[in-house]
Order: sequence, then C-alpha cells, then structure tokens
Amino acid sequence: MDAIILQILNGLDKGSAYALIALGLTLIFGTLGVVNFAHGALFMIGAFCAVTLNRLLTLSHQVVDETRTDFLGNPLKVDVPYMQDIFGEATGAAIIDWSVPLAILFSIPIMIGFGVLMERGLIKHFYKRPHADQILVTFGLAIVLQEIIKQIFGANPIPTPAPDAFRGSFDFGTMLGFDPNVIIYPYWRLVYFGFAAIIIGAVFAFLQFTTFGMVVRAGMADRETVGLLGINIDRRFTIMFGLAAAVAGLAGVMYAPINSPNYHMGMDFLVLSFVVVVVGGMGSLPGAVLAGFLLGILESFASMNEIKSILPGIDQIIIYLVAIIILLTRPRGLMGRKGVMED
Amino acid sequence: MSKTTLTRRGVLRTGAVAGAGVALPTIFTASSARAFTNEPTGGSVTLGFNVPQTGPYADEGADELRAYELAVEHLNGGGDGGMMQTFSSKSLEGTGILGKKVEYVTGDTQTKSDAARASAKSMIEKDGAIMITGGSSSGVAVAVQGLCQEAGVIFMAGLTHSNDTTGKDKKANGFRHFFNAYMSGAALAPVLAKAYGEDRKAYHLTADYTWGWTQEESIKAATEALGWETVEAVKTPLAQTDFSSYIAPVLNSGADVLVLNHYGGNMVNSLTNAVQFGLREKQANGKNFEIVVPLFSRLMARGAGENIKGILGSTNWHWSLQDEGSQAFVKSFGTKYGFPPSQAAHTCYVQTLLYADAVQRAGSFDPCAVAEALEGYEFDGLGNGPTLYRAEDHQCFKDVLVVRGKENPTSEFDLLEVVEVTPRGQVEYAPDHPMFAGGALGSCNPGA
Amino acid sequence: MGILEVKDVNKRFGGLKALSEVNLSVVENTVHAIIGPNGAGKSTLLNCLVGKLIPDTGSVMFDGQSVLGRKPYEINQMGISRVFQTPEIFGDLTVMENMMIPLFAKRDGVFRLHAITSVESERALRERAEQMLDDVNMLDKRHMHSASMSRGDKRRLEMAMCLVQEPRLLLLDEPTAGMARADTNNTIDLLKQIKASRDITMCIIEHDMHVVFSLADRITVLAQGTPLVEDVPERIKGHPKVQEAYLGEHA
Amino acid sequence: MFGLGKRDLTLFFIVAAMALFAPFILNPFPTDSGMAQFNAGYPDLMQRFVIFGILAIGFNILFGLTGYLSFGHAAFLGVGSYAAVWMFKLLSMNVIPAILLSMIVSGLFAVVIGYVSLRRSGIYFSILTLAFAQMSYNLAYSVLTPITNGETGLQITLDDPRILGVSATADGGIPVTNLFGLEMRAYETLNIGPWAFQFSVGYYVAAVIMLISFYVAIRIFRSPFGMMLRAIKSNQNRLYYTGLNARPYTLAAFVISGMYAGLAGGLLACMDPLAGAERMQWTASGEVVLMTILGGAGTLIGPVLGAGFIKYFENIFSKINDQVVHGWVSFLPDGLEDLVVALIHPFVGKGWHLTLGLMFMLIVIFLPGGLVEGGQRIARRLRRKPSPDDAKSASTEPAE
Repeated sequence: MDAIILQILNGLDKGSAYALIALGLTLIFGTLGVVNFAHGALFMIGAFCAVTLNRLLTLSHQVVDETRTDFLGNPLKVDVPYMQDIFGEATGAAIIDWSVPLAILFSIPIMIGFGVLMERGLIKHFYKRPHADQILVTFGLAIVLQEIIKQIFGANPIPTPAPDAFRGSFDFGTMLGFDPNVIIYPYWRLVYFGFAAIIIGAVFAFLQFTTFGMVVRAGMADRETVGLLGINIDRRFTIMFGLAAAVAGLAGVMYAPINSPNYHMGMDFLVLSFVVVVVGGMGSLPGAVLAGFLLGILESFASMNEIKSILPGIDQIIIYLVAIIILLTRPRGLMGRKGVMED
Repeated sequence: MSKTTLTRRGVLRTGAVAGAGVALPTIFTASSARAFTNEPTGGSVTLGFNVPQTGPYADEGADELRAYELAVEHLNGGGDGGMMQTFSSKSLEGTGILGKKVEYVTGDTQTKSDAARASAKSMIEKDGAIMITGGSSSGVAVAVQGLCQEAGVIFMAGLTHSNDTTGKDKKANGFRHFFNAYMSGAALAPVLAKAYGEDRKAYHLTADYTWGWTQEESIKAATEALGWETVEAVKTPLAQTDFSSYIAPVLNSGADVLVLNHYGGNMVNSLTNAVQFGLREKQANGKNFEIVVPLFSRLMARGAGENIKGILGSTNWHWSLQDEGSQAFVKSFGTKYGFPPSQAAHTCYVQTLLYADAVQRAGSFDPCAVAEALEGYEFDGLGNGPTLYRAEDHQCFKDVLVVRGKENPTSEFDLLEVVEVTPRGQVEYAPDHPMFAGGALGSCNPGA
Repeated sequence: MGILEVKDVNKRFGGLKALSEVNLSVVENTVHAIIGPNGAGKSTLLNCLVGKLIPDTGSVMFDGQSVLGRKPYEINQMGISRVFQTPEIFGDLTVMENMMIPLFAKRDGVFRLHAITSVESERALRERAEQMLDDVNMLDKRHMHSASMSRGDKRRLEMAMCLVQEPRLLLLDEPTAGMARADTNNTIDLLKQIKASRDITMCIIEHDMHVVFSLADRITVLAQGTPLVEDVPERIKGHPKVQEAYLGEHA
Repeated sequence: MFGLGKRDLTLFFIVAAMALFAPFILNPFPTDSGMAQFNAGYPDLMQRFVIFGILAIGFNILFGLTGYLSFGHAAFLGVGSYAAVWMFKLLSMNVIPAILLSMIVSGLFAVVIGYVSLRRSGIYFSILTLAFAQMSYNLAYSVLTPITNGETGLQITLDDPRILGVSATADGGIPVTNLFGLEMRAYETLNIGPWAFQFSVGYYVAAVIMLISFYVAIRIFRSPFGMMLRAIKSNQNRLYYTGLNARPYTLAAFVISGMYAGLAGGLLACMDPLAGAERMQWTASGEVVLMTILGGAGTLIGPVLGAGFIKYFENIFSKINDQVVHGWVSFLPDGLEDLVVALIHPFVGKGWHLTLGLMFMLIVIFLPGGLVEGGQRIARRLRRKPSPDDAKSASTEPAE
C-alpha cells in the first residue's frame, strides 16, 4: 500500500513535468499547426536561464589567500562574488541561494522574446510548408541551439541547486498514519508539482476567460474564418508562440535543481514529449495534460521491483507500450480531434 | 604520404578482380613487402586519438584529447617532458618514436560503438594510423578493441572500467591501463567496512547494461565477503534521467546503504536525486544512511555539485597524489591548460607514453613486437606506484585510490580527497577469475 | 426489379432520425434523381449505398447482391462508381495517371503487387484511357498535373475516371454544385452524351432543378428522411406535396 | 534497355559510373596536401555512402511515394545487422546467407510492425513506428543482451560454432567476412603521382548491391504499384472509391522499405561484423528521414545524395581538429592565423553537429526540394533559360 501511494505521488510529480512540456508543444501545434522539434531546446534554454542567472549572481573577483595553495602549488585565489560585496556576506549568499526562483522572473522576458523572435524569424515562413519540412528545420534549429549552449557551458551537467530552504523531504507517511520515513517526498519536487499546476491552470484560464484567449481558441478551430472577421490572428499567434516558449522555459527553470542541466536535456525530453502530445491527441490541451499524468504514473509503477520481477525490462518500454495501446484503441489519442495531422 | 597497403589475407586474386567487374589499370602496385598494417615509411608516425567529442561524454573526451596533445608534445621533445622524466624506463629521448616525428589524427566516437568503429576505421584506412587509443565507455572500448584486432593495429584503451574489456572480450592487440570494476570492489569494500561497519544492508541501483552489471557483480561480491547483505539490486534504464521512482522506495526497503552503479550523466542524476530525497540525513536500522558511488569521475562529479560531499568511491588516479610522476604530469598539464587533469586524461597520457616506450624498446612498430614488449612489463613513475602489464589479459595492475567527496573544496577542481591508496596486492586476481572468464586473447595480429 | 433496390432502410445518428423507412428502386439504364431540401437525408442515403455508412435496419441490394457491410472498394468492384460533390482526384498525378488507376482497379482487383512492369508498357489500358479522355474532350490535357486544372476540368476528369471503369451504376453527388451556369450546362451536355453513348444507370443527387429536369427519367423526393413521392419528372413538377416540401421554399 | 525509359536509363548509368569511379571521384586531393583531409575515398566511408544510400532509397519508397513518415526505420537496420552477425556466428563467414537472412528477418519484422502501425496515418503512424523502434532499442540494450550483446554490440568471436566454416583461422585469428573466398576487407592501393586511390572489395560488393537496389527502386517508381503508392499519398479517399484497398499497398511498400533497411543493415555487418544497438535508436531513424528530405523526398537520386551528405559530415568534419586548421592557414601571419582558427574552431571537430544543424536549416529554408532542387536550379541556370515553363515542368515531374 505504502509503495503504491509513493509511486502515485511520484507519478504525479513526473507527470507534471511531462504535462508542462507537452502543454507548450501542443499549444504551438494547435494554434499554428507547426510541429516544433525545437521545443525540447526551449525547455533546455529555460534550464540554462537558471544556470546563467546563477553565474551572473556569482560573478566574482579573486582574493589571494596566502595560507592555502592551488593544485600547482601557487597561492590560492579565492572567488568572492560581487553580490557579497554589494549586499554584505549574508544577504549576498541568500540572493545566490535563491537564484533558481529568481530565474523565473529572469527567464520570462527572455523566453517570450526568444519565442517571438523564433516565430517571426523562422517559423512563420513554414506555416504553408509540409510537416516534414517543419520537422527538419526545427530539428536543425534544436541542434544549433544545443551546440551553442555546449560551446558556452560545456557538455557536463551543471549543478543548479534549489534554495536551502527546500532541502530534504516531507514525510507524508506520518500524516497518513504510516511509520516515519515510509512515504517521503522531496520539498522541491512538491514545489515543482504545485508550480506546474499553477502554470497549467493559468494557461487554461487565459484561454478560457480572456477575449484574447477566445480569439485564439476560435483561430485554433478555424483560422480562415477568424481571419475573415478582420481579426489579426497572426499577431495573436505570434504572442501565443512566445507564451508557449515561456511555458517550456519555466518548466526548464524549475527543473534545473531536480536534474543538473546539460546541453542535451532537451533532446532527452523531445521524443517523450511528442509521445505525450500524441497520446493526448494532437492539438488538445486537456489531452496533453491528461496524457502527461497518465504516462508519469504508469512509468512510476513500471519501475517498481514487484512489477519488474514479473516483466523484466518493462520500465524500459512502458511509455512506448502505452502509446501503442492507446493509439490502437483510440485512433486520435485520448482527446484528439478528427482530421488533425492525419494526412 | 604515399602508401601501398595490401593485407596478406586480402590479396586480390585475378579472378576475383574480374568477378567484381572492376577493370584495373596495369600500373597496379604488385604485392609489396609490407610486414604489417600501416608500417610508417616516412619521417613520421601517425597515432589515432578516438575520443567522444559529441554527446554526454564530450567534456571527458576533450580532456583526453588535451592529454594526448601533451603526450605528443613531450614525445617530440617539446614542453617540460612531463612524466618522461619520472618514468622508470629511460628509452624515450624526446625525439619522437624510433626517431620518427609523432603526428596524430583525431576522431569522434559519439560514445556509440558503431560510430567509434567508423572513426577508427577511417584513421586506419585513410590516415594510416598505427595505433588507436581513447574512449570513455566500455562498450566503445570493446568494440574498437575488436576492430583493431581484426585490422592489425594496437589498441591502447582509454577510460573503460568494465571487467569485460580485459575479461571475456580481451584481445591480443588491446591493452588497458585503467582499473576495472573488480578492482573497485576489492579496494572499496575494506574501506566501506571500516567506515560504515560490517553489518550493513545494501541497495544497489544499477545501470542496465554490461558495464553496470559487471560493476554490480563486483561490488556485491566484495562487500558480501566482508559481511554486508544485499537487500535488493534494481536495474535502471540507461536513458533514464529522473531516478525518483527508483529512489523513492529505497528508504523503506530495510537497506541502510545505497550503492549507485552509475556513470556519467546517470551518476550525476541518480546521486542528485538521492540527496534530494534527503537519504543522507535519514537513519535506517539505527545507523546513518549512506550512499556509495563505486566509480567516481571528478569531471562528471562536478555536475552533482554539493551532493558528492562525504560520499565514498574509487578512482583510477587523482591529481592530488603526491608521487613524483603525478606531480610532474599535473605540473605540465596545469601549466599548459590552466587546470588539473582528470583521471581520463591521466590514463590516456600514460597509455601513449607506454606505447611509445614499448615501440622504442622493441625497436619496431610491428604490433606483435610491441605487444611482446608490453606483456609482463613492470614499470614505475607514471602515478599509481609500481605497475605490471599482465601478459595473460593485458590488464595493468597498480594501486587503486579510494576517495571521498571533499567537505570544503578550495576550487571547482578540488572535489575529491584521497582516503586510501589501496596497494596493488589487494586488488589482484587470477587471470581465470570467474568474473573475467570466457574469452581468449587469441594471437596477435599484425595485419598485413 | 431494379438494379438497385433499397428496402426499409433506417439510420439514426444519436437522437436524430436521418433516414426512416426508405424504399427506392432504380431501374437499369435509367437516370434516377433524388431531390429534397437540405437535411432531407440525401447524402446519408448515398453514403449507405457506397459503404461509407451502414444502415441500422433494412437492405440495400445491387444486382441481387447485398452491399451492406462491404467496404467502399468492394462495392466499387461490384460495379458502382461515385462522383463526389467536390471533385476527388489524385491531385499529385497527371491526368493520364489519374485515368490509369481506375483501369488497373478494374482489371486487377483491390490489390495486386504489380511492381515489375512499367505503367508505360500497358498499351491496351493506355489506349482505353486515351479513348475515354477523348470522349470527354480532355485528350490534349493528358500530361497536365491534375491539381493545376480548373474545377470544371477536374469534374470532367473525375467523371471520366468513373466511366472508364464501365460501372453499371454511377452515383453523382451534386455534380454541378457551386458551378456557374455555363459550366452547369456543359456538365448537363456531358451527362446527356454519356447517357446516349452507352448502357449505364445513373443515380443523381441534386439541388438544381434545371439539372434534374434536364436529365432524370424518374425522380424521388426525399423529405425528413422519408421518400415523399416517386414519379416521372413531368408529374413531379406539379405535385402538391413536392411544392410544399421542397419547391415551395425555393420559389 | 533494361525496361527503363531514356531518362531513367541515363540516370542509372550516371549513378553506375559514379559508383564505379568513386575511388577516384572521392579522392580529388593529393594525399600529402592539406586538402587531403577532405578526401572521402577510403573503403569504410565509401562503403557507408552506398550502404546508407540503400537505406535511404528504401525509405524513400515508403515516404517519398506514400507519404507515410516512418520514424522507426532504424529498427530494421538494426535487426538486419543482428541477423547477419548471427549468421556469421552460426553458419559461415560468407556474406550471401547473411544478407539473405537479414532481408528475410527484417521483412518479417516489418510485416508485424507495419500491420499494426498502418492502422493509423499521419503523425499517429509516425509515433507508432517510433514507439516500436524505441522499444526494440531499449530492449536490445538491456534485457535482450544474450541475443544482442547489449552495450558493446554483437561481435564474432573465436568460439562461435560456424558449422559451415571454421571457428578460427589457422593462425588463431577470427575469420573474415567474404564472398566465396573474396575477403570484404581486402583492398588495393593505386598510386599515381601524389595521389593514392583505394579499391576495396567490400566497397564494390556493396556498390553492386546498391546499383541493383537502385534499379529495382526505379522499376518500382515507374510501375503500376509505384503509381498506386503515389495515389495513396495524393488522395486515399478517391482510391477507396476507385475499387482499391490502400492497406495492402502501404503494407507492401512498408515491407519492401523495411527489407531495404535490413539489406543495408546486413551489408553494414558484412563490411564490419559488429551490430550495435544504437543503430536502432530514434536518432538513427531520424537520420534516415533527414537524409531523404535533405536529398529530395520522392526523387530517385535525392536520398542517395542526402545519405552521402550526412555521412560525409559525420566522418570528415568530425576529424578536423585545430592542428589541421592551423595547417591550412599557416601561410597567414601569426595573429591572423590564430584569429582564423578561432573562427573556424566552433564549426569543425567537436563542433561538427553545429555545422550539420546549420546546413539542415539552410537547405530546408532555401531549397525546399532538397539537394536535387539545388542541382536542378544550377542546371537551369547553366542552360540560361529561366522561363516559367521550365519551373513548372520541374515541379510536376515527380521523379528525377
């Protein structure tokens, strides 16, 4: 029982990450009809926004410490961040400690700007081109982006810790009457889950309750008609692209403490996020969220020893197996519309 | 560079030529007196450095490449000579190898056995490389070793830790300086028993591929011999990035030690996740819960940041070693590049010197002569103390380092501290040890 | 006994009764038109004939065999061809290739792995295709990329593709929908010419009375999923029920 | 001749001549010159050109004709390789049974995957094929290690049975893949002045098989079957109402395409008897897609060009290091030399991915029809009659 509760918890947490990435992807597909293979790269750039802010905050000058030596036997140069000079040692350290949450603010304008730039500079020329061309050009862009990041930050993962306040884990078990340490879950992952829920809710609210959102939804359903009504749907779609980029970026920022960002983390998530979107149904926002949670939970269950001992290697293939079963029983995914991406 | 290569087994027969439908011009070179693959004829000799330049191990590959460039510089008489000063063999004079200037070509393994073999083949076929070296994973090492055996060139393995490289997949043309999973277990187990007690229950998370399995097997055997109990050993997919679902059940399993048989990105993520779950602050079975990472790489450990503090593991070499050879290497590497070398860089540098020295001593580039010179060779002064290249399996036997993540690092490179230098005698094993059984060196292949 | 016999066909979509107790008999070698106001169930009925929809109850017999439960391609192989409301052609192919495909279908059945011979080498079929194109005055366009043609030409190509299979029954779904008057007249002439030149049964669903009365031998009027009346054109014109249900709203 | 039209025959002879003289064409630079780095005429890479050419030709039969975008084609490549290596391990080192088995096994694999995946179309089909391929890859890397030898890849060893051959050669080595005694790895070098040209048995065997595959592909393109496949891409609805069932046609195309991939995989194993699991990874499947689109999907020669383009980058650009670049620009003054090297540095060696990514983008943006369109544009410019007529005929000719 405890193991099942634990894996459900874990699945929800994983699922929230999947849902968040897939949400942006399906938003772009639904509004613009573009298959964006660079979406994983946007997620990766978001994570590197957190890394960059951390680097900026820890910009340092060096002070020579004569009492210690470096690896060549020379006097050791100790880095002292400017933040500590400006705000004093304690406050400076605290600001650096909170660099990931601060990066949320830092990344939003960057990601929106990047998304708008990408849409205006590249994507808009591909609306009328076949999906295969869109895949190729965005895949090329994804490679270019990740190689640029690699040239700047190297290939190794870069630790980007969460604030100290979120270290350790919360003991759910004691709340539910289990022994201590039976059901524990890290604070930061709980924060991530909450954050994802807020973002997903905000996107839905935005589309549901604002005029802008209504126009966009109408445009998703029938672009031409909305265009005929004299509404400049293109500009709204550009903004939507920026928003989708921001959603992907925020997912990346908050993910940075969970797994240290590296330049290929976007590619690692790319296939998975496409599977999530397709299982949910291309262009369906609730579908993407539902599929994200579903796959997250199933993946967590598949990694349980009890299940692996019956079906060895099931955790290696569960995502794909579920995708196949769902697509065979529900031709357009969980909540897909007819006629989307079938030709 | 003009060359006439004709493999002995591969002489084109006239009938075959007609069969292939190729009209060959008459100026065709006749079977020449080439004794072995890519025999250097001019004033230079070409070595092939085959390292991961793209993919997750690209930084490790870059460090290996730096070490190779340094080695070539030293062999050609440049720089301060590095470990050539401290090497017990004095046959290298800084005039290249056998008087021929050392040149090199580089390639990208992409950490895929396929791509690595393609890259190695191009070095052999196109660039005339006489020796291939490098790599940052065991799959690649075994695959390229097999290729070099078939092509008739020497392979000096880079970073490869699986028992199989000099176990069931050993080859007569392949040599490994790096230590292996068995040695990690043998060196680490006593230190673990001393630090954490002999009554421990271990939970293994193991990367689900050959290297992970051999490491799990080795560590299990070594720790169980000292009284530990293995509660569970769980395989994790290689492509896994988030290990939370594997780590979540650990604390409730009755285990009080978590062993992470992961390397590279897997290790960084699983360790980060384990620390996130607060495992290290917990108590289990009335003891402090501990995490062990049997194979540490300082370069990759940086990605785990603070999380490695206090965690025990083993490593082939570390720049803080105080012996003469290590000091000399760190000095010349650090002076040239501004930071200390990694264990991957060390093993690659040493392998290059060892190859050059063997050629020099053998007086020939013939792979069989070189292999003979390396087999059973005892040397010192290249870090790790007195070392033996065992003839039976082409594995180096030397001291192994047990290290711990440093609590107060002075710089981004100063992440590990050496806890113990396990003497060579303690990590030795018989060539027919069951963990290494099943393969055969075969006979040396000079190609031609 | 007609070549096509529809008996007691019912079809519901959820709560909506699209067809109820439809009976229809199409006599061989006649042109039978089905008319009715929007939502009368004309298209639903047509889709039941070609296998796209399966009626809830009732039977559809073609030449003594039931078509129910058969796939569209099987029904085509029985001898029923269909012209769509908007021309459905192979836009990426040339006109000639568009013509060859129905010929292969007629000769080789639903599937044949014909990967060794070339299309060029099929002399006999090519001649038939060219003959047919000549019949519809499109021979000069045979090398054209079919997507780049006018809508009228596409319609004619589609009809040629259907006719070249020599179907026993040709179903036409509003063949003049959206056409200008001149094009409509051309289409009427073409259909008249087809009817005159061969033995063929046609079943036309049409909105345009001009077309219906120019071509049809018999007319069925459908309203709210039920046939109101079936008769020859002359009598349909003055029929009070029809006036009320259909012509009334147009007049 | 050969049942081909005049234009197809010309194209076939051009390809045949290029394949025959590839050792010369691909080695334009003297071996001792700085540009020798760009020579691609060594056996391994030439073999890869033609083998991946076969793979792309086969992929194009499915994608170029029917429009079904398979994102799991690498699975067939991998399965073909495993089948071939097992043949070497169990039967003999002759390549013929290995190639035959690799085609049969991958064909059967394609029947199963195709039967299931073709129940859906569009991106749903792509994801189904992707899912099957990823499952194959993940399992081959882990649970199926007894069959696939996992991480390392399946290799031949000294203790394989090889019932029709020998386990080990007289001098204790592993026997070599051969065609009735003609060893795949044998090659001859021809020295003409400063040039060196290598003629490899393996390459010519692969090239002959590639030409046969290419010929069969042309025949398929021009056959009624090929026309049906294009009709499926164009309008499936019309096809159904014309009395044709699209499913067996697409399945046949899928299986043929899978067998081409299996053939390519088997040949890879013949040239170098190792089958690595990463051959089945999604990136490998993506690579085939890129080759085909880059070269020009739906054209006959495009996929082969695309395959050559990508393999050239992978094998040549990745080997250019700073030392080589310094060699090229050593004539410049020191400061300028360092600057130029610094400018080139991000794009070569470990930066070859960056160059490849940029090339993808440039080609897709400016040449929507791929390299073939680029070639057509150049040809048109050379003919100096850029009339609108011309542009139209180029776009209506589906296959060049």
